[in-house]
Amino acid sequence: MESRVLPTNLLAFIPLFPLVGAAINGLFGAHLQRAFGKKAIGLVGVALPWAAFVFAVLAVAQLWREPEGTTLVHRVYGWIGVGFLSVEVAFALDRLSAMMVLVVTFVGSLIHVYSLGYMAEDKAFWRFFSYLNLFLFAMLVLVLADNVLLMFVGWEGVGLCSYLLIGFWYEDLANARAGAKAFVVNRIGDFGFLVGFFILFWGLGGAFTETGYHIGSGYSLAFRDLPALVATAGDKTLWGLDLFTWVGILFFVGATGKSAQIPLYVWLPDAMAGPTPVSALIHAATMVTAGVFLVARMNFLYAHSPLAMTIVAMVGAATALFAATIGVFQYDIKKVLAYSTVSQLGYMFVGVGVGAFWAGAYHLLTHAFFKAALFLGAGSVILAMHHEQDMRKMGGLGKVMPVTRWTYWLACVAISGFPIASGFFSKDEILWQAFNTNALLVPGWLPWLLGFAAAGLTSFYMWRSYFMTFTGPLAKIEGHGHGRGHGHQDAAPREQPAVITGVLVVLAAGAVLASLIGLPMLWTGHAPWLEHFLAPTFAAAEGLPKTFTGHEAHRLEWLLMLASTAVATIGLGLAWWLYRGRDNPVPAQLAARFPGTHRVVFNKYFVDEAYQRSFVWGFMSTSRLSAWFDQHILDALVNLVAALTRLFAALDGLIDAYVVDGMVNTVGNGVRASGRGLRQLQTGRIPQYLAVVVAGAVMLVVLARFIVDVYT
Amino acid sequence: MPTLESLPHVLPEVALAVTAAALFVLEALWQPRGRARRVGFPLLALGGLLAALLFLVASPSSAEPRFFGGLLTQDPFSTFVRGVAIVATALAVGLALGSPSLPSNRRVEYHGLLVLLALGMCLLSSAGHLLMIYVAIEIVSLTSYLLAGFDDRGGRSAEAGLKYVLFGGVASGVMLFGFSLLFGLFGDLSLSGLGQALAHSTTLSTGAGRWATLLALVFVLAGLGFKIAAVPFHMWCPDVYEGAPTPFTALLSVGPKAAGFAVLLRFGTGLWPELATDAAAATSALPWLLLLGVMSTVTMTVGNLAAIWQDNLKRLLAYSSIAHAGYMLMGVVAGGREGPGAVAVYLAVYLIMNIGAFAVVSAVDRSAHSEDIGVYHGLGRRAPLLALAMAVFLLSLTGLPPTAGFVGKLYLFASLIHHGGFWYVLLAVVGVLNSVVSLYFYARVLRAMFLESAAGEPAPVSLANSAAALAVVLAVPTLALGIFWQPLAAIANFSGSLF
Amino acid sequence: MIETQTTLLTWMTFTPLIGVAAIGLLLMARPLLGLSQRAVDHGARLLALLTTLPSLALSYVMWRDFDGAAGGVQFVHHTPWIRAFNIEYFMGVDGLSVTMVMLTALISSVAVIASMPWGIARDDSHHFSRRQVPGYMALLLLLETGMFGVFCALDFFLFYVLWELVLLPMYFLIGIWGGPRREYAAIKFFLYTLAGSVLMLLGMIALYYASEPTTLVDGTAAAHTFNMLKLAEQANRFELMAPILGLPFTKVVWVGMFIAFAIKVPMFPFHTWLPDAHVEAPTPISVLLAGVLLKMGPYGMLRVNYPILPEATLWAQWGVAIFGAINIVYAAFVCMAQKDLKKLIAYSSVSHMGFVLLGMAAFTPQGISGAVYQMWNHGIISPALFLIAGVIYDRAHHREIEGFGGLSKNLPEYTAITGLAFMASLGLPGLNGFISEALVLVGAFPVFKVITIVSASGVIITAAYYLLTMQRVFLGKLNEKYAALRDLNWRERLTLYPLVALMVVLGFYPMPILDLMNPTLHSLVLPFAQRTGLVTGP
Amino acid sequence: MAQVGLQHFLVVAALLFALGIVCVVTRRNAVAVLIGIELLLNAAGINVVAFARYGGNLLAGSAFALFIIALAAAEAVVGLALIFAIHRRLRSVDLEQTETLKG
Repeated sequence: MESRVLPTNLLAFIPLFPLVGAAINGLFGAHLQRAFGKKAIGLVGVALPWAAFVFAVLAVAQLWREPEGTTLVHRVYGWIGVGFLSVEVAFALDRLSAMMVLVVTFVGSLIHVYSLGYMAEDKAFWRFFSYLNLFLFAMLVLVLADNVLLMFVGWEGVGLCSYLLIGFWYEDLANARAGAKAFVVNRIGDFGFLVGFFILFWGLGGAFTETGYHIGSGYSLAFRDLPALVATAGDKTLWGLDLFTWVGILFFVGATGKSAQIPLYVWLPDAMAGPTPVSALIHAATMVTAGVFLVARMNFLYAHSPLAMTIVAMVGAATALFAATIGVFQYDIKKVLAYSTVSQLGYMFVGVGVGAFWAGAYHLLTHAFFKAALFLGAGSVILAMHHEQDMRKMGGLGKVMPVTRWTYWLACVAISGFPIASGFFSKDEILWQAFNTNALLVPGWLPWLLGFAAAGLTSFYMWRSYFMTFTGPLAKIEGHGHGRGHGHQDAAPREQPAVITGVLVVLAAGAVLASLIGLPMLWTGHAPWLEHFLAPTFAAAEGLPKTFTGHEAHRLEWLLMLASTAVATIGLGLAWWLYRGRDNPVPAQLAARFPGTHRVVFNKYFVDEAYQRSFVWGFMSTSRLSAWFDQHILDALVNLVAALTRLFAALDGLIDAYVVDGMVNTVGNGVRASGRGLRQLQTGRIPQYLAVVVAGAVMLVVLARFIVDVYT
Repeated sequence: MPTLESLPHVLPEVALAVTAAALFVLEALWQPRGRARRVGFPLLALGGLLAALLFLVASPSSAEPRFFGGLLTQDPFSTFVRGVAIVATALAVGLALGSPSLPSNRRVEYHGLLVLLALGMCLLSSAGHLLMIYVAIEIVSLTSYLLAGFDDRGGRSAEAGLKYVLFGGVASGVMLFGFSLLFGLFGDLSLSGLGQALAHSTTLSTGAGRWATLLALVFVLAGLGFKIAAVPFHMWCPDVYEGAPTPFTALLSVGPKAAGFAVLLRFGTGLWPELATDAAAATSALPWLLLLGVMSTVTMTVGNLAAIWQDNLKRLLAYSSIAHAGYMLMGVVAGGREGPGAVAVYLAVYLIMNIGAFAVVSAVDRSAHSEDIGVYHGLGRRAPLLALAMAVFLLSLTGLPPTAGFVGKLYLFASLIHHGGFWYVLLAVVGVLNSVVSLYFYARVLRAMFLESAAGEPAPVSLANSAAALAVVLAVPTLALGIFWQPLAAIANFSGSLF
Repeated sequence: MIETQTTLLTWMTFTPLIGVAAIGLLLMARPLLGLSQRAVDHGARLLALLTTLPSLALSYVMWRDFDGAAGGVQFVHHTPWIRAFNIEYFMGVDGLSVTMVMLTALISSVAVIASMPWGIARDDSHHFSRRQVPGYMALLLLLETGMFGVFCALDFFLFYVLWELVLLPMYFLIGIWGGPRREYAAIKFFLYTLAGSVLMLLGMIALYYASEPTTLVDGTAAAHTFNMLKLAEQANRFELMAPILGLPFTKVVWVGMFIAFAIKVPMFPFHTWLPDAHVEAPTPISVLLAGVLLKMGPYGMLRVNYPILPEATLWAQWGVAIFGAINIVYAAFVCMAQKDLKKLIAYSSVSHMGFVLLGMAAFTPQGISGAVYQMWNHGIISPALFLIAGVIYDRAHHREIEGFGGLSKNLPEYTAITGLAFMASLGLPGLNGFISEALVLVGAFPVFKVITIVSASGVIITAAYYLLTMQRVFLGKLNEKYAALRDLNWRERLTLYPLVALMVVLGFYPMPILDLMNPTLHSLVLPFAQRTGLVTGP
Repeated sequence: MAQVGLQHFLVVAALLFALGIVCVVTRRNAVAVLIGIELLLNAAGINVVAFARYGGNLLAGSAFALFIIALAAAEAVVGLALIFAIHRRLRSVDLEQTETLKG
């Protein structure tokens, strides 16, 4: 498949629109809001993302018309040019980014609309839309970036926006802390990304040989040039591992930060401190999938490195199961969804990790819809409950909030993997591909088994949240709220306005309809449409070995599909039995029966606490130790030199009654005391002076004698 | 050159002698009162000094540098140092105008002694004979003793004089003993004769001879070290500086020191003539140079460290002048043409900045009647011009560019580094580190003047006196010579040679 | 060799000195004209502005006319000065110094504006901007001349004189107008830097006597030279010199010079003067100290150590890199534990200057350009940070990080600016700090793998301490004690906005600066790169 | 009895010198110290004369010795004058008391 590059002038506008929105609302928002009200803010904040969506559609349409393998490239200007490193601000649209850009702009714009309703009561309306637009800008830069460095701009940019939005209600210090935690944990991942980038740059830059360091010709950091360049540098090794493996693993470290995988997932549950649209957009639909996108982007690296693939797949699978187990025990509806997101991201990594890049991307897409729907549905519930998030205090809301209920129901169907909705197709494809892969260092059934178990748990905890929220007796609203200006006077929960429910409907529809582009070959007889669409981008995946082929493979795939449906049904059934109507005493009994297990899992395996006691403690101790060292050793050394100087002065017998201020911080008193004893030389008494003269002369004679002996 | 033909070459000395005699005679015969007394005698002294300076500048050049049968040796270096001595004396005369530290009824004596001192310094700087060295040192010393004890307002001055005379007496006694040993060992009293004898002598090959020579050299060094206030012969210095009348202290810190350096250099080049041309070749002078090197190191270190603790400005400057003697010793050690050249430049610079600093001390003393650092608090606000001048002097003494002091240090370090040997570079390193230490106490004064405010109601500092005027005037060349120092380079060029 | 001469740099450098003279005249004229204290103060402020802004304008002209692609030394003003030591007055800029000169002009202007008392409460007569204004302004201008001169001087002696000239005003500016422990901080700064510069003096003299005969600009013969360009041409000769103190000549001289410059950088373990100096210095002085004075250190290394003593530079390569990494990581850790906002920023300067050392040591084009660009960026960011610290200090009269809280509620503009500056400092992509740090790391990695990775971990620590600070000062419940604080005033805007704008613009479009310096810097490190086997061929 | 030779003079001079040193270092009385100084000067004088007599350069040595005697007298005069001045003030010539200037 030949690749070709088509220049265009369209792409830069896609990120530009939200940037303009962010700038307008950020710089003048406060004034605008005062002068024209929130409508003006909302208009700017919502219209520009939609404009970005329109341009995205136009650009994708243009790409559509071109033969496959085409990349649209928009070169804006030369960004950094130093030596043979030359980086442009340039945007590129290939089929992977086409999918991403549509998802991001569409879901993003929808959530902007939703936010009009959700944030309507907030005083800092302008700030919220400014941040949200800025996020969209950064995300689009990430998705559209033509090269690794520009992608990193988007990569960190979304991290920044995430920080800002998590801590949006900064007056509660816990929110601010959650934001900072997210940023710092992300930075740990970014450190991996950066080191990966160094190795990539070094690897591409040339090689040390006997004759020197040879710079590769045709040097470029653009994604479309990388596969060919990397192939030539493939034999390079560093500390025993080859280039692909290093870069692959290190970029995945970056991905674990951004996409909340073990061990860096800890920030995501805390990130739920942000407003719910933020959780939906950033911490479910778009930003957190950036890691998956990165791995998919760099598929040509992973396809060459079984070790890197294995790590990605196994970490993904482990995270999927691990987070699912935590999700089972959460009572905060957003926390349930947060762990669910972590878990679903794990699936995506399994997908890209086993070489089924398109499946990972597909799950990314379906997840964007159903998880956004779930979060926004939860947001709707939270609004109705006046910012109550504890599911134990909810119940029976299905009667009063039909739209929310049924969209949530649809999304639950999708996520738990029933064959009518999109989640089934994407997840099942991943599980099947995992089972069938032979490209890892571990047998394919291992990640499959973990993912399979997680699927059952997913079904259980999602339906648990559904039943706890929407069935049973109608909840009473306790009169507290968080005092954020949501001064509803009526006490009963009720359905939210159309600006919110409309978005829910669209997303739920998307969650179902997205299945159309991923119907498996088993059902339709030809490869899924999306697989075909993305194939040019994932050319590297084609040659990866499979365990089963042909008829045997088909039979197994059917079998696994049935198994998946069965396990989802079991999960649903359990949740139905335990939580429907909210009157079954068994959950409480179980918790009482196994207090230890319950405690450990309910407290998320104490991972946060363990991190706090190990890494954070070590970090802060190092910091304190360094500061102490600086102040008490290094600075004191300087003072010691000064003190020694003074000591010599004292030996000369000339110490003053008081210590000259300044340099003496540490040894002053000691020197002073010893100095008094020694200050007897310049006493003012002449005989003594004369004695010094004589003694000095004698010393000089001895010295001279010594010198003469040595030198003559 | 025999006696009569020599006379035209010592006209400056003659002028000084005549002036001194005139002052004493007039005092004895005429005893004027009032204005003539206050102004006339200083003017007469200044006139004599000026005449001497003119004679010096106009002195005929001579192919033969030795006069009076070798008693005096005149070379560019000695000419320069004589100039420094005369100018320093003139400045001291100026500084003394209206100074409260001098009893008004004995002003004439003061000026007469000053001119006599100048004469001694001139003779000392060109002495080429042990006898002449001794006589000149005694002239300088005796007048200095008297001048140090001149202030009869309190006990301090007399105490200073007594200490000075006893210490000086011992020093010159020891030196004289050294001279006698040299005379015995090498059978000559003139430096050139000693040099020749030393070059051919077998004395140094015997153990006893070596001991005796060393003893003699160290004894001589004691006397000369006393004059330049080098450790360990410096003990008198802080006490005498503090006790003596400030105008005289200013002169004492420069003039005798300059003459002492002249004779020290001449002594070295006299005994080891190759020191004057190629210091590296003077292997036989190695013990002498190493002694001086050690002395230099110890002197600047002790001077600087001790100065850290001083609260009396005069005492602080005394230790500072000890340290500066150490710096200048570096130039003596470097030898060759560059060493004396560097010493000459440093002397010129030191003359300006040190007398300038003492002028400020004197000016403040006239208002505040104290030299304690406490009275300098807030001087930057009370007398900005004076404080600014003091700042310039202090920074120059530290050796910071763009002041003349930096140029002086530059010459000294350059002379050592150009030489390049291990010990030379080590000495230079010690020298620069000492400059850093010296900053500490000079900055104390800066801090007092600018960073701290005066406690209570301090006496206003008057600028309308000769000391303040002199300080401000001297600050100008201190700064100007730091920015454009071609004139100093000319000095170095001129006075680099000793015969 | 160089035909055309221009006095542009001379005018730029010494225009502030005219201001000093004018302020002096004003003071002398005060009794004659019967001016009030207020009038004199205002006059001094006006004169400072009037002599600083022309320098800024001249630096703009210089930037406009500087031919970055051509490289080499431009805007030369070259004439004999003191023939005794073959000293010349030799001013000129190349790609290395042109950025530093621009930085000096910019930051000096910012500092002068920041020294105005606009917006300071009238009753706050102890504020540094109201105390002894003429003296303050005169010293500030003197400092400015020194800084310009250091970056323009191409004669070593001239360089040295101007280098030392910077010390004095700084001493007084910290010592007189500083905080409670100002005297301690001032003398510490003075002693530290003087100790360094005397080593430079010895090294300079040694180089002078080691140089071979050449000619002055007017054609007269000179046995030795202080001309830095000529010294660089004679670099090979220094290898042949007799040892100093029993050690190889070039290495001894190199180490002496390096320590002198490292103290200014400041490099671990010579950095302890910096926190004290910064904490005590008034805001504009901190701005100058961090923005310009620290740059003199690495500038000196690149101007002296690199071209004149290349063999020793190669020898010390790893040492420099290791110290760079220590600076980055160690200082970042120290930052975490700081309670005083200004001290934190001071230590963050130490950390960020570590990148300069690391980038320099790599000898790669990316490394060196990154290093100098980092100097420039740090020169933009850290002044902004110190101004920010000054804003809060002017209002609350303390800087304890723990003492605030929730300030963003009533100081939104200030919060936004602070956030942006913090982000730029922690290397957020899209802002200028990122570009230089990334260039340094990218350039250093092929040479020092482990060291670079260790250094890169600094980004995590940096993020942690800035966010922690952000959180403690600005987020959370508003501390009611500070409910009455007002947001930025116009003076603060005037100083902060240009810097913040530059952070953004130069993050997205760094080429105007990079283009200026690339050719010069790359030809500077190319010989090293060839020697280390990093590059073969062009 | 051996003839008196150079060594004898030198031994006497050295003894005188040593006595002078001991005197100036140990005595607290200013006049005594002054006397010690005279001993030092005279030790040198004896040396010079002896060397002149035995070394052959009689004229130079003798002249030097005369100068030494003259200047020793001058120094003693100045010293005594200053001692008088101190005595007027302190009523004592004890050097242990002359310690206003110190440190």
